[in-house]
Amino acid sequence: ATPEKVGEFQIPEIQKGKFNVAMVLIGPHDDGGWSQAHYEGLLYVEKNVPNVHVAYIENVPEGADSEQVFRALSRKGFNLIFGTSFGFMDPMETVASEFPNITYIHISGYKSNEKNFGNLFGAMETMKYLAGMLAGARAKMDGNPKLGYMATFPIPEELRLGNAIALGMRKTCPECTMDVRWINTWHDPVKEKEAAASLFDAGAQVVFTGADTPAVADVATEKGKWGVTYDWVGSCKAERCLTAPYWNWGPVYAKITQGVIDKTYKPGWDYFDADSGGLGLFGFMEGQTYPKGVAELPPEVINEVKDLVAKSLKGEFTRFDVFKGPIKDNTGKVIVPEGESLQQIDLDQFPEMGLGCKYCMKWWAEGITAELPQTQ
Amino acid sequence: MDLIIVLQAGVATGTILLFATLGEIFAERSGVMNLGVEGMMLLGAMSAFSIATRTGNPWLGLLVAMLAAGLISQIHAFISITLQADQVVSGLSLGFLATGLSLVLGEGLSKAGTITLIPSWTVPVLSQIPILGPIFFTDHKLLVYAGYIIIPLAWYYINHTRPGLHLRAVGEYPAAADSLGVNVYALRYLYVLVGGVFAGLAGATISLAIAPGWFSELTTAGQGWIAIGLVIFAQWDPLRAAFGAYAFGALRRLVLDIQAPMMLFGFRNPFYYNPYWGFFLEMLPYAFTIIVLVIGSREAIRRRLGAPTALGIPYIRGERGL
Amino acid sequence: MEAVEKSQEKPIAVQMSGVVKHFPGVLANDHVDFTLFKGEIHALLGENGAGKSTLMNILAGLYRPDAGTIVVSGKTCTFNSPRDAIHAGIGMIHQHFMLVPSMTVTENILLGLEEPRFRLRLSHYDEQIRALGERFGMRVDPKARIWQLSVGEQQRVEILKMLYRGAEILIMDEPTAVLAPAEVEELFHTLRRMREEGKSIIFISHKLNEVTAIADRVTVLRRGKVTAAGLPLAGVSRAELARLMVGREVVFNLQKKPVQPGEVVLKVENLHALNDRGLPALRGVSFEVRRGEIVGLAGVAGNGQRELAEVITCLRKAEKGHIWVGGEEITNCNVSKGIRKGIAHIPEDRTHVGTAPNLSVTDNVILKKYKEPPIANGWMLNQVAATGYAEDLKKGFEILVPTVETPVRLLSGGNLQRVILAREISAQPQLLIAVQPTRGLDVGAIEGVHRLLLAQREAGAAILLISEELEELIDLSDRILGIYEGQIMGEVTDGNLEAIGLMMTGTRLENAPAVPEVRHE
Amino acid sequence: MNKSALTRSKANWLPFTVELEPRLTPPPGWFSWVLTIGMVIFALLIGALVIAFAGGNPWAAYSHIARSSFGSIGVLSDTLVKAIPLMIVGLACTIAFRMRIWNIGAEGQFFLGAFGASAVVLTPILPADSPQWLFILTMLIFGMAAGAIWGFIPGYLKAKFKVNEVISTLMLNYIAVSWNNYWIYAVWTEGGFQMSKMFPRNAWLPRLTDFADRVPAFGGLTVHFGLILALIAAVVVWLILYRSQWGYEIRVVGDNPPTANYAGIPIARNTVLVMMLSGALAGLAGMSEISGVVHRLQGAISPGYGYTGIIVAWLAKLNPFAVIPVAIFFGALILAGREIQPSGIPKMIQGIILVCLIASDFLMRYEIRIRRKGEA
Ligand SMILES: Nc1ncnc2c1ncn2[C@@H]1O[C@H](COP(=O)(O)OP(=O)(O)OP(=O)(O)O)[C@@H](O)[C@H]1O
Ligand SMILES: Nc1ncnc2c1ncn2[C@@H]1O[C@H](COP(=O)(O)OP(=O)(O)OP(=O)(O)O)[C@@H](O)[C@H]1O
Ligand SMILES: [Mg+2]
Ligand SMILES: [Mg+2]
Repeated sequence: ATPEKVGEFQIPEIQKGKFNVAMVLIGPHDDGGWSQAHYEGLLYVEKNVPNVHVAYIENVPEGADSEQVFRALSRKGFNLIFGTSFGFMDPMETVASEFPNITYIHISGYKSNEKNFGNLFGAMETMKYLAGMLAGARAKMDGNPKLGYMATFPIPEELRLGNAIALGMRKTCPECTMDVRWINTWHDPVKEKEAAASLFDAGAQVVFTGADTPAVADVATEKGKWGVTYDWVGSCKAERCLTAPYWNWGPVYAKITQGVIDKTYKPGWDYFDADSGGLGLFGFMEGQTYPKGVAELPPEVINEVKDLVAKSLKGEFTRFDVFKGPIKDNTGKVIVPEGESLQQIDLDQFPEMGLGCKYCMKWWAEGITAELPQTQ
Repeated sequence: MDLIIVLQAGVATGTILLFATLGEIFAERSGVMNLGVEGMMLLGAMSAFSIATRTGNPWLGLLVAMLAAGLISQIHAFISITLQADQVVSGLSLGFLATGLSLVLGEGLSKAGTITLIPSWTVPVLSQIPILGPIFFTDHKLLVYAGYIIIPLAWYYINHTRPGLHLRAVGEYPAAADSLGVNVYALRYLYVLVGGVFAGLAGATISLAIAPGWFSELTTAGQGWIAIGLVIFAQWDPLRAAFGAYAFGALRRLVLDIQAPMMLFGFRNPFYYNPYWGFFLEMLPYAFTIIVLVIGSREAIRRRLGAPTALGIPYIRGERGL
Repeated sequence: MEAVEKSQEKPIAVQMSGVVKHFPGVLANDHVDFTLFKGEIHALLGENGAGKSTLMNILAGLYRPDAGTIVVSGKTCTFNSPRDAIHAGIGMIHQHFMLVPSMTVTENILLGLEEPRFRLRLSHYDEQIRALGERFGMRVDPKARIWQLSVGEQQRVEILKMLYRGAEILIMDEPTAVLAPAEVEELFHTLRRMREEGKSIIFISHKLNEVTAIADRVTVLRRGKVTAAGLPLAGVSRAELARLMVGREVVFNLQKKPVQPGEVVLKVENLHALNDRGLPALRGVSFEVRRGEIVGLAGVAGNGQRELAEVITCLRKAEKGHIWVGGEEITNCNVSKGIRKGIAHIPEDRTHVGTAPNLSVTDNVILKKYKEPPIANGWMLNQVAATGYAEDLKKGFEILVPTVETPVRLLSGGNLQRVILAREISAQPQLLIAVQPTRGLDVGAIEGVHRLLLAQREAGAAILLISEELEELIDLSDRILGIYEGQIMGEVTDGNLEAIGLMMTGTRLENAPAVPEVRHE
Repeated sequence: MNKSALTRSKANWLPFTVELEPRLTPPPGWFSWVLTIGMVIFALLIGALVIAFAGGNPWAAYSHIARSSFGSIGVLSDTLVKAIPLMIVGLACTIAFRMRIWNIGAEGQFFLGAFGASAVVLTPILPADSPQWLFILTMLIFGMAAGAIWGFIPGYLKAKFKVNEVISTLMLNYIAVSWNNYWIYAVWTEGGFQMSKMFPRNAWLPRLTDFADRVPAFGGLTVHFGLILALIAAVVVWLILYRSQWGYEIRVVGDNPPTANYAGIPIARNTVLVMMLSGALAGLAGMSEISGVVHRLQGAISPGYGYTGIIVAWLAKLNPFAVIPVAIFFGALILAGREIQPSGIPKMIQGIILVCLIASDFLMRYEIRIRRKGEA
């Protein structure tokens, strides 16, 4: 592998006469995961939407710094600004109120103002569920029915994705269990490696990451186990990378950008499913071949996953199918009774957030050997 | 949670700290404190990874890392030894410079993908020793073993060789060394260089062995600063430095592993029920370093073990005494 | 070598000619010629700042001369570093010992050598060093660490260091300044022994009696110039030497008005204190100083003078005993209370203690006044008043400095001393402790300082003058006490040199206050 | 430096020798500033070389930095927002450095200040509907007190046990971060995220933009009342250092401790007090940042203000008023630098400026003499 040419820096500026799109990234644009996936989505927009100019700012910490960055981009006159981390939400909301003519799209939050500040996220839980099925099968086949989940922060999103993995795992390997480590960061490759090692050393056969980089697969390769990377289609390069549920932001972004240009886009709260083309499971999408770890699995598992992928792309298998009753938590309590399914608000709320979820995302699914995170 | 695994991982990650700390011990023993360790490590990590991706040869990367960090350390040497500027400020600014330089030159490197790493090895016979075998001799990177060899060598060098004698003298009482023809300036330059080379090695250890890759500032994540604290913790002694480095490394891992078991020594594990208690664990090494400082400050101990007397003081020939 | 010894024409060991050395603002050596014969003890005499140390630092390779040549044993040498000088057989024992306190004797001696090549087998060398010491009659424990040794022992280590290197030429910079008389005797013994072995020794001192006691020949420097080159000491009078050193007759005749001593200002009773190394430095000192008198304290450096001054000014803790100033007990008070009680202190080491080098003259003169109005103004500092005060002192004490905002590190030694004197004296103290007030000053400056001290005496201050310069003590003091190993040896009121000498060497005069055996605490 | 040591390297073939001599008279007052500015320019030139080497256009980069930090009222306001914490931390370092206490711990004291101020809102110490002035005053007191405590520890250890403050303050920085993290993650977390809930408006320092309804031109100008606090702090520090007896003591102790001792100035007490004041100021910076900019407690509140403040203080030559422009300069570098991708450039330029300035200090103490050979 040869690295990209050293240097070559850019400064975000608008180009007169074009539709200017800017993106604010929490990590480096080439982190091999979350930020890179967004960055490539941005490049997709530039290529596929006519007369668009794009720019980005990387390594922007959440909080006050980001507010200033959003404001600076707004002052420069960008027409559409994406912010790709949860913590950018409040700053974006603030800046959006100051620049009513600019559209702001926040990724992975829940706020919107219905005017120029919209929110966007996708049902990654579907892909995590499918990856969980593969991982369960793999662990079972390797004779070590243990998974590990390297989670970032104890927020509904991470619980939701963890639970989706566990549900998938139980589907193919009912005796499997899953261990959890909190690393309290989205992006810290060294810490990610240590946490992955900690999970492997504690006995896990397949480890999922909730964080931004493919560190987990590197560690898996060293340890001769399996890692499931995340976020970016290119993240599953390591020899022992089992698969990667990933984002494919390009089409979604292009659609929104076109919508903003045509003034047809109504900023609100968008949550896309796989049928939007925004989600992927590495090895199962068009033009991809199964990674080694998947190819060795029993054909019936592969076929089952393949089927579900196809269904999900058609919109027949969605997040509500993943979280369909009966679901038990790891204390044996029934969370969702037979015949019911979690609602959207249950998927991304804790009870203490006070937004009126019924079942809420504060439980660990059966098979997860960890305490519930303590919040408040 | 398996304590042996924690310790084994501690030895691996501790090797990073070990190299950085040893380097700083050499520099400080000669009387020059270099607060730029973090930056030099980063430069080392970056150049090692960069060379390894370009050439496919991690050993070459290691070499270049040591050279690069050594080279940049000489800026600090020049400013603090020849220009007699304050070592604290000079070291800090070297840190800024080296960090910035690594970020600029390392741009685009993180995409480089997987590279050939420094290989691991299990020592044939020694790994069979109960407890010690798995901790110290099983499946470690070659650099970890290099650490084992360097520790006693460094100790022996400082305490039982002629160059070591000169090193100590230059840091304790440069005027005395100078009056006997020991070239104080040259030796200080040399040991600042040694410090830089070791810091580069530490950085390369991260990017080529322990946590391979280039992740900007997160690559070192403050370990250079910890190394500076460790020097004091170690009271400028390589053996204690080794102990400290491995212990710090183990603690880093412990904070993660201790989340796992439900019971700990027969008690409900508070770190399992509330992983955030780990933050207090994280404080421990730093608090402990301060405690060591307090204990070490007792005059009696200071006389024999403590900081090199001339640490931080520029030597100007012809000025009286110290 | 024996043959050479016996012949009348002694071979030349070192020949320095036309040596010039500039320091910024000073010409420390001005075309100095210096010849050292083999097998002689050659004294280098001169006032403070005459350039003795500089010349020897050049010979030892520490400084490079601006001009001049050095010929050692017939070979012209250029020394780039002390290493070269050591190779040429020249070893220097510095006034401030060049020993690493935390290392052992052996380690210190081996420092800087090419040998051993790498591995250091200390036990092997310990033996060699012990043997070498015995050969020259110097006992030291090679395994001891320097900080554990007494000053005398440390000096032996310094000498051994040079002997171990096979130094044929030994430079000793004021070796006796820190020694007790008994140790001086021991040192002289060693030096003679070395002379017998054919070594050449340069002995720096400004103490005439020592020079006459040990040296064969003498070279005198004054303000960087040679005033007497290689004068054989036999037949030279001390008065003559003194004239060569100072440049004129030393018949100082100060106009000392008779002043009636008034009430007791300082009373010290059975004072005990430790030195920095925790050893007893004062052992039952008792004396009094009255209004309007100068009491001199004579003694060889290191006999407790410094500690005494520090205890009285509250800088050092008294272990035992009492101090009264103006009738009030101030034993172990804090410094600022002492200052408020009107104790002024001219410290021994004016650059290290007594001034803040990077602060301005103004800031330095208000050091003890900044809390008093008008310079103090509530919690504030009245800068205008402070500057005015500094200007006044600058005029009154003739401090030569461009502005009072100049940092004092840029002042010459004499002017710096004037700053300190101005500060201390202008406080109109009831008690003035003056420690070596003229050290390092030139003759004119010395006279100025003396006048100021006498003026204080007339103004009614009680003055304790601690000095190693006997002439100064005799000229200024109304009474002279002798101190030896932390005890007062007696009192001389008539300037009797012989009696003072006796006290300084440890003989107790009849009028000495008895050391109370039973402590009444 | 002794001449012989420096001139040893002089080349023999040159027709002249270059010698360095210690200055016997202080250089004129303007010299230091001319030197500083000259060195900054020199450093920028070196930076330009590196930028060019890394594939960028130095001129574009610099003009961009200038434009995006001073180019309009809006960015000027942003620059000031960045400069405020630097000013206050710079002042904190100034006062400590004046006494030759190397307080490297401003970063930790900053965090503790933020913690103390947040505690007022989050514990809560004041009810959420308390008046703004009361909130701000209480947060000010708590923030400064918390910073002062964090300064007291190393101060006391230094005074009592002669513990090297460089190391102790450095270690306390890490402890402070962990301490804050504990509260953010475990106690004050909002929905599992590493940030507390947003402070009520009453606990915000007033910003220009808050008055936008009355003066529309203020819209989006986030420069806040902390600027006034910083200016007051500068005046106070100046008064202390140059006009008070205590400041005089600080300067004497800083210059020569034995002399201070000789003059009866209590060194130990002053060490503790100065560290506490320094800590309180750094705490004030934390409070001002929390209450003026971030409006919540979270992990990413400082991009190394504590360390940059050291540099600011040093470059301002420990002159409290000079701290203000230097902080603005660095604020501009941080602000505009943020927009340059890759993000390492501004850091590197800072480093080069620093190294040049510190090296140039030498010329304040020594003068260069060029002599023709043969001249005495
Ligand atoms: N580096 C220096 N810069 C300026 N002046 C110096 C320096 N070194 C020594 N001096 C001055 O040179 C003079 C002689 O110095 P030296 O150290 O030899 O004697 P001393 O210790 O002050 O006096 P004594 O030998 O009587 O105890 C003193 O006035 C001292 O202040
Ligand atoms: N390193 C130095 N830098 C500047 N000036 C110096 C230095 N060393 C000595 N001097 C000056 O040179 C002159 C000669 O000093 P030197 O130390 O040689 O005198 P000395 O005869 O040894 O005096 P003393 O009896 O005090 O030891 C003095 O005026 C002194 O201030
Ligand atoms: Mg002298
Ligand atoms: Mg001398």
